[in-house]
Amino acid sequence: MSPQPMLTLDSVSKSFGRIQVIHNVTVDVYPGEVTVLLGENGAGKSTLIKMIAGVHQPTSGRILLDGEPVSITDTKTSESLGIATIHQELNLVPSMTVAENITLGRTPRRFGVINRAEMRRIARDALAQIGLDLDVDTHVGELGIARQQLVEIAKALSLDARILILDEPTAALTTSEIEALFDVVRDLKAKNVGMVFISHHLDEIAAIGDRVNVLRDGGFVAQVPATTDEDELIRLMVGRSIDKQFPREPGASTGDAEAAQPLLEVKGLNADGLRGIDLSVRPGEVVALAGLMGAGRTELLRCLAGADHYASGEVRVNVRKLKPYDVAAATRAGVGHVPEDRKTQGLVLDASVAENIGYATMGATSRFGLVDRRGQRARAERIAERLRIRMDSIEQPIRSLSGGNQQKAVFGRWFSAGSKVLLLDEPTRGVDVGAKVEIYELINEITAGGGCVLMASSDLPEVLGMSDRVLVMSQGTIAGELPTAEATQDSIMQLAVSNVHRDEEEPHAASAGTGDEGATA
Amino acid sequence: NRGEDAGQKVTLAVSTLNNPFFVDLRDGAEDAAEELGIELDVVDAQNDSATQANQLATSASDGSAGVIVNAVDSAAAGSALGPVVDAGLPVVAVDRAVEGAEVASLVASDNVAGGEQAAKALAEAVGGKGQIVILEGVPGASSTNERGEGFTKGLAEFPEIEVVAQQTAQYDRATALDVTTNLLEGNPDIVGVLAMNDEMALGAIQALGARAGEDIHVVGFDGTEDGFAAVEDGKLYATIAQNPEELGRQSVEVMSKVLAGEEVEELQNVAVDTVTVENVEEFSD
Amino acid sequence: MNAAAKQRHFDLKSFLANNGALVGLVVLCIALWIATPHFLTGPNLMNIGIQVSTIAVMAFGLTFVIVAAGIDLSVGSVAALSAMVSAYWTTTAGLPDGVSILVGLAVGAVSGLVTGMMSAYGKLPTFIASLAMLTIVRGLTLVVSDGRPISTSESVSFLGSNLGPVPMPIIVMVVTGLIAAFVLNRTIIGKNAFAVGGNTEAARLSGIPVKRVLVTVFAISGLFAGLAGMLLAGRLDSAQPTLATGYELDAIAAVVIGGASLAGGVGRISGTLVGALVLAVIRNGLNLLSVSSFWQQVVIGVVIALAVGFDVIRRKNVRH
Amino acid sequence: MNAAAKQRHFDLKSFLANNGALVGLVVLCIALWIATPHFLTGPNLMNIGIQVSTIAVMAFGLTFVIVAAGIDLSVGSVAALSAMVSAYWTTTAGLPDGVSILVGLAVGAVSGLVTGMMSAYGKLPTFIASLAMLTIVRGLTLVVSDGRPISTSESVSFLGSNLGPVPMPIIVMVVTGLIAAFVLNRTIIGKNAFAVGGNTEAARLSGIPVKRVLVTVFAISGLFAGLAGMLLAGRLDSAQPTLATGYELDAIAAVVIGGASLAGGVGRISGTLVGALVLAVIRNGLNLLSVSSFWQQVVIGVVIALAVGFDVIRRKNVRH
Ligand SMILES: Nc1ncnc2c1ncn2[C@@H]1O[C@H](COP(=O)(O)OP(=O)(O)OP(=O)(O)O)[C@@H](O)[C@H]1O
Ligand SMILES: Nc1ncnc2c1ncn2[C@@H]1O[C@H](COP(=O)(O)OP(=O)(O)OP(=O)(O)O)[C@@H](O)[C@H]1O
Ligand SMILES: O[C@@H]1[C@H](O)[C@H](O)CO[C@H]1O
Ligand SMILES: [Mg+2]
Ligand SMILES: [Mg+2]
Repeated sequence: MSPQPMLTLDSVSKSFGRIQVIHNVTVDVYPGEVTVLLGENGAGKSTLIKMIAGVHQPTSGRILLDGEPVSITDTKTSESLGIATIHQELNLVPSMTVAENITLGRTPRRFGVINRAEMRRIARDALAQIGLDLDVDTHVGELGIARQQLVEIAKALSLDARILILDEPTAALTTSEIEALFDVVRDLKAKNVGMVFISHHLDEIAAIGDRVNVLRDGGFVAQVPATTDEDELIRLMVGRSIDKQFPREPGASTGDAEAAQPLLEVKGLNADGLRGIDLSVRPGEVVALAGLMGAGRTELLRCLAGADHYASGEVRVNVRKLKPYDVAAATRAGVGHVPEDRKTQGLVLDASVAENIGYATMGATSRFGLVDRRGQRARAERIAERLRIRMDSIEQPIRSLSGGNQQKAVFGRWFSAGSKVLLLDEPTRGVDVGAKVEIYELINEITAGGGCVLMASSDLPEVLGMSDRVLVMSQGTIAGELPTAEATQDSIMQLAVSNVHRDEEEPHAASAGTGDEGATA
Repeated sequence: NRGEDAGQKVTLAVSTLNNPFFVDLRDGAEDAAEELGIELDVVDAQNDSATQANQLATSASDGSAGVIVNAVDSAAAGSALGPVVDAGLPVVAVDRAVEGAEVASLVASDNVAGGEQAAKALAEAVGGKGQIVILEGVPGASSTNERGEGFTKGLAEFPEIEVVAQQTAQYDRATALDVTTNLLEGNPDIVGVLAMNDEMALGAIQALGARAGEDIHVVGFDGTEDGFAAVEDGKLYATIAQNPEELGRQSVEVMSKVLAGEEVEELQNVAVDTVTVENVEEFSD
Repeated sequence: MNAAAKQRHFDLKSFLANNGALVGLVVLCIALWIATPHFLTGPNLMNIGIQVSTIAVMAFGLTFVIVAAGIDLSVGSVAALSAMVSAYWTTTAGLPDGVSILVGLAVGAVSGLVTGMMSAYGKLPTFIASLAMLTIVRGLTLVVSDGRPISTSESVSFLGSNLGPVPMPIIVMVVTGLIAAFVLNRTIIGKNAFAVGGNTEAARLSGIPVKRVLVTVFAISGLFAGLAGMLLAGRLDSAQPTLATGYELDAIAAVVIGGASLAGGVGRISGTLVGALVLAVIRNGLNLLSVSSFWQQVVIGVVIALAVGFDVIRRKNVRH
Repeated sequence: MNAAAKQRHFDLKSFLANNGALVGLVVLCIALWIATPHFLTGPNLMNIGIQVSTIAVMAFGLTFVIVAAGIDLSVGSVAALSAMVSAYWTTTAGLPDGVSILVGLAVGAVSGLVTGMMSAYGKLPTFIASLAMLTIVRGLTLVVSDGRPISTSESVSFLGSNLGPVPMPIIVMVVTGLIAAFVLNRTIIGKNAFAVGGNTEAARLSGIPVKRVLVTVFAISGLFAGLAGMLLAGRLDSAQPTLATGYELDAIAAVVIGGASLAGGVGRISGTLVGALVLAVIRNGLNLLSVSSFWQQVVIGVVIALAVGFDVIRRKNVRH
């Protein structure tokens, strides 16, 4: 049924030093098809596609392009072979504009002089392809991670490549952006572009995938059609089945939640992009923050965590007022914060896994200024095992862990710190189905112990499966609240876009984010 | 737009004040200025010709009536004085000559002659033979070149003296300590150290420890207070005493005469003396 | 159209945002204008223009290196070697003056090239590569000159003189400043420097030849340093073996005061000029005020901190 | 148990990985041993030990700042001010010698504290804050000393002398090196410095008090610089106004040669010691070989580049 593969990874293996991470794997990419790579965190998906992108060279095996062996020694070669790659981790220059980033490495120019008009045109066209209406002169560093991800996607699309590789492009996106992206993918299929797609969202595989290559521990497990049912995919990937993807157990005190004293209380908070936020979370509760891209969820969590200034309002934890803009004070009060971008805000990439897990407990457990090395290590080992962080050694630099495993470490940091108020910003971004369940169980443990969780998530099944209440944000305000039991994806989306429509009638309310929501809604 | 009261303000451009020699020079100049009712504006080039050029250009337009210059570098000072000369201000050079610009007078001691005296003093100390090392000043500085010239002249008369090493210690005491220590390793049999200033001589003495003044003799240059003290202790065989205070004092006196329209000598020589334990009392205070 | 208007608006804003030390500079100038009648005079402003030229030209080139997240400590020494070789070429070796400036520029560019290659291909941190070049090049200057000053050629002396009423150093500074700004903002060389400095990994993954970019920015830095050295020697009519010793710190300071970050990815030629002016105005002002030279150093330090501090305060106000 | 064994194994490896310049140092020593019989002698090695002490102690403190992604240009000046104030305290002001060393240490720590506060609370880039302190502190040294050397107190002179057969500077260097290594690797101060230097934002979001960490590392740097200054003055029996001028570049070079990155997050005290030794051995060797002072600078530069280059080559071999 399929034509000749346009690209083949033929029995490739890859080692880093003594450690072999890919064992003799073969993958074919066909024109007009989406080849899905599926596997747990650390299975080797990103390593595999980096060999196509020219970042890594296979230790053994061949890469065939149109049946001919090629050697892809660097990224430039990969690009010149018609391959475009969207990497799992963002690779943008924050100090440069959207237009400059989209044309990076192939800036239009005449005699070395940059043609800025052409550069903007290319960028605008690329953004239009995915329906993102963004000022191309904005500095990328000012954008939230979702928009950065979209810029990254636009950059790859604008290459007009024959082969497009997408490594977890949807992890940071909300439903509407994902839909827009999939429209483009379908379009490209029709244009005979061959694609490789990686995602931990199994529903997405069914939506756009054609064939699925399952990997486990760096080895090839099976190739199955994308129509294979989710339970079977999970079984192939994890080697066992998972009974409950969302094991939410209501917290200890949710029984009389209404009566209990709120653990986290926010009153009249106003900040950059946030207006009049009031909310409270009681012990034992998991409250989800839902909303469109740019709705202000990240900003709200950052204010509560002490990471950003707010103009007015107050935040109370356990009745006591938190000092604004002081993370250390918030930490002492028992607040833990998993930021939205692990790479720039969560991790010290050159430090070890143990150290990264231990940052939040290092000060509190030290005695006479001496770091409790043994204790820190034991705590890190315990949490790493619990979350099944796949690594060679706990002393290994966290940079060399797979993306999903890095994310687990950031979460683990606050769990081992025993935080009572967890502020989670997309906590399971890039985490595989199995490990997600572990994270959810830890959330259950925290609420069972009288703690509470405020969780921003763009993953609506996660919102519906793991929270007790849903706060829907829109345009920097809380547009409404729904008990999870009564909420549906539709009812949440309705609230999420509620303010957007009102704003369109009020020209003065053209806040920074308006245009985008208008376009993507 | 000079001050109504011509002769009021004079700029003294010093090469560096990080060195006691020039601090003394400045002190002498300030004393004389006070006596003569001159307002003395001292600027410090921190041993950089270009900084000095900037300062000289500034002095041409800041209301000064005359400029006394202690050049960082004789050659560079000539053109650097351009704006001052163009503004019609009189210039007196002190301690170091200025090449390529008309100056009313040069108040200086002679580095070449001093270097020659130093070499002779060391030769006398070591009995006219043996291995010696030379500690040079900042490479390329005019005083380094001139004293080196003087050393060569002076040593020419003593064919049995062998210069086994010639290294820079940057006019700096700490550097001289390390350099001398290291040189001693390779040249354990030296009998003398000829240093281009007292600071380096004192660093060498520190390195020599008990050998200083016993089997190894050191000669310095400048006649600083620390230098004289070392002479008194018998650690420093001799220092070539310039009289920096006198240099400073006379430069201001000459400038005041120039401003008053009086005739002055083109070259005002300030004595350079070889100071040893014999005559040190006359110099130190 | 709307976007274009917005764009122009943004450029003004970003000019201010990137030239923050301007506020510090203006405050400084006002203070000096009040403090001394000698500050705001034609000749004194001309002096400042001449005095700032060496550091400014040096710092223009250095801006490229710093934007690319490198550092170049060798600029002072390279300035000296370029001036010295160019003087040697004509005065000592008697070769034609006509090309003596080109010789100096070539020496500068090649020195920078070598630093860049040590860092790009030898994988040395730029701090170490350029520190090594600092002493190597200074040593070579002493070797070429035998430790003595050499008179500059007529063309180089012309660089330090006046063209009609206007000092050549100021002309050279303005022209090279415009060229540097153009290259940094409008050409692929500049863009690549920003990309490499902003995120080396992203630049590499986008196919930007990171090594070549490094070598290029160092060559540019060397070229400008060479020119700066000849400007300075031209003013002195003499190339000195100790020329521009220690200028690297001033030049780096000018770039950083001008708003660049040593972490790379940010920097502006106009900012660098402001940074260099801040330093020159401070020195000039303290001379005019006859501050004692010991205290002068204390005051210079305090004023540098304040001038940059103004920028920080201003930026904080803008952010919120 | 297995994990523990693995751990010990890893420590050795990481020692080598972090002390790469060790290879360069060993090569250098072998070359000198072949080139001159005077190099590998007991007394000469002792000399090297004494000569390296100032830069090493200074660089130990500086390692903290560099690990935290800062830079401290003021260390040379702070060394001078500490030595000078301590000498002034006893010699000029006639106050009790007993505490003169403490006075010097306090001056150093306070100077560092001020730099740290300018940078943490004044938001100045550390390059600018410490550059400002460089000139402020040097100016104060000149003010205190009036440009003249002051004899050191007996306690300070003792720091520069011998304790039995062993030179005090070496003892001080070893002891402070051990303390520094302990503080950097085992205490919360050190670990915080690594976190802040590795990723300031991540450290802040983990509740690490970034500002306090910055102030602390600069205070440590100032403290060590003050001690280094007294060591040097003690050897000279005199505190000089020009003491340790320009030492900042040597000290930074020692830290970077020792494997630290100016980008922060990496650094080792043992590496810094090796870096300082590389510089001291080069200078010592060139003196022993009586290389002419002009060429000496060229050779120093080349050898620095090679010594660090060796590390790079070695690391490349390990990686693949
Ligand atoms: N540079 C490296 N050095 C050492 N090990 C590495 C390196 N890069 C990746 N690895 C290891 O290779 C394995 C595969 O990693 P990879 O990033 O390919 O996983 P992945 O399947 O993409 O996982 P995720 O779903 O979490 O993104 C992991 O165990 C990881 O720790
Ligand atoms: N159009 C825009 N241009 C630039 N910055 C914007 C724009 N819209 C929002 N932002 C900023 O980007 C961030 C996006 O908002 P925030 O991240 O809080 O929203 P979110 O609901 O968490 O959405 P996301 O899914 O993007 O994380 C905020 O810091 C906001 O100030
Ligand atoms: O005469 C002075 C002193 O000797 C000083 O030590 C160096 O510079 C010279 O000009
Ligand atoms: Mg991956
Ligand atoms: Mg968000």
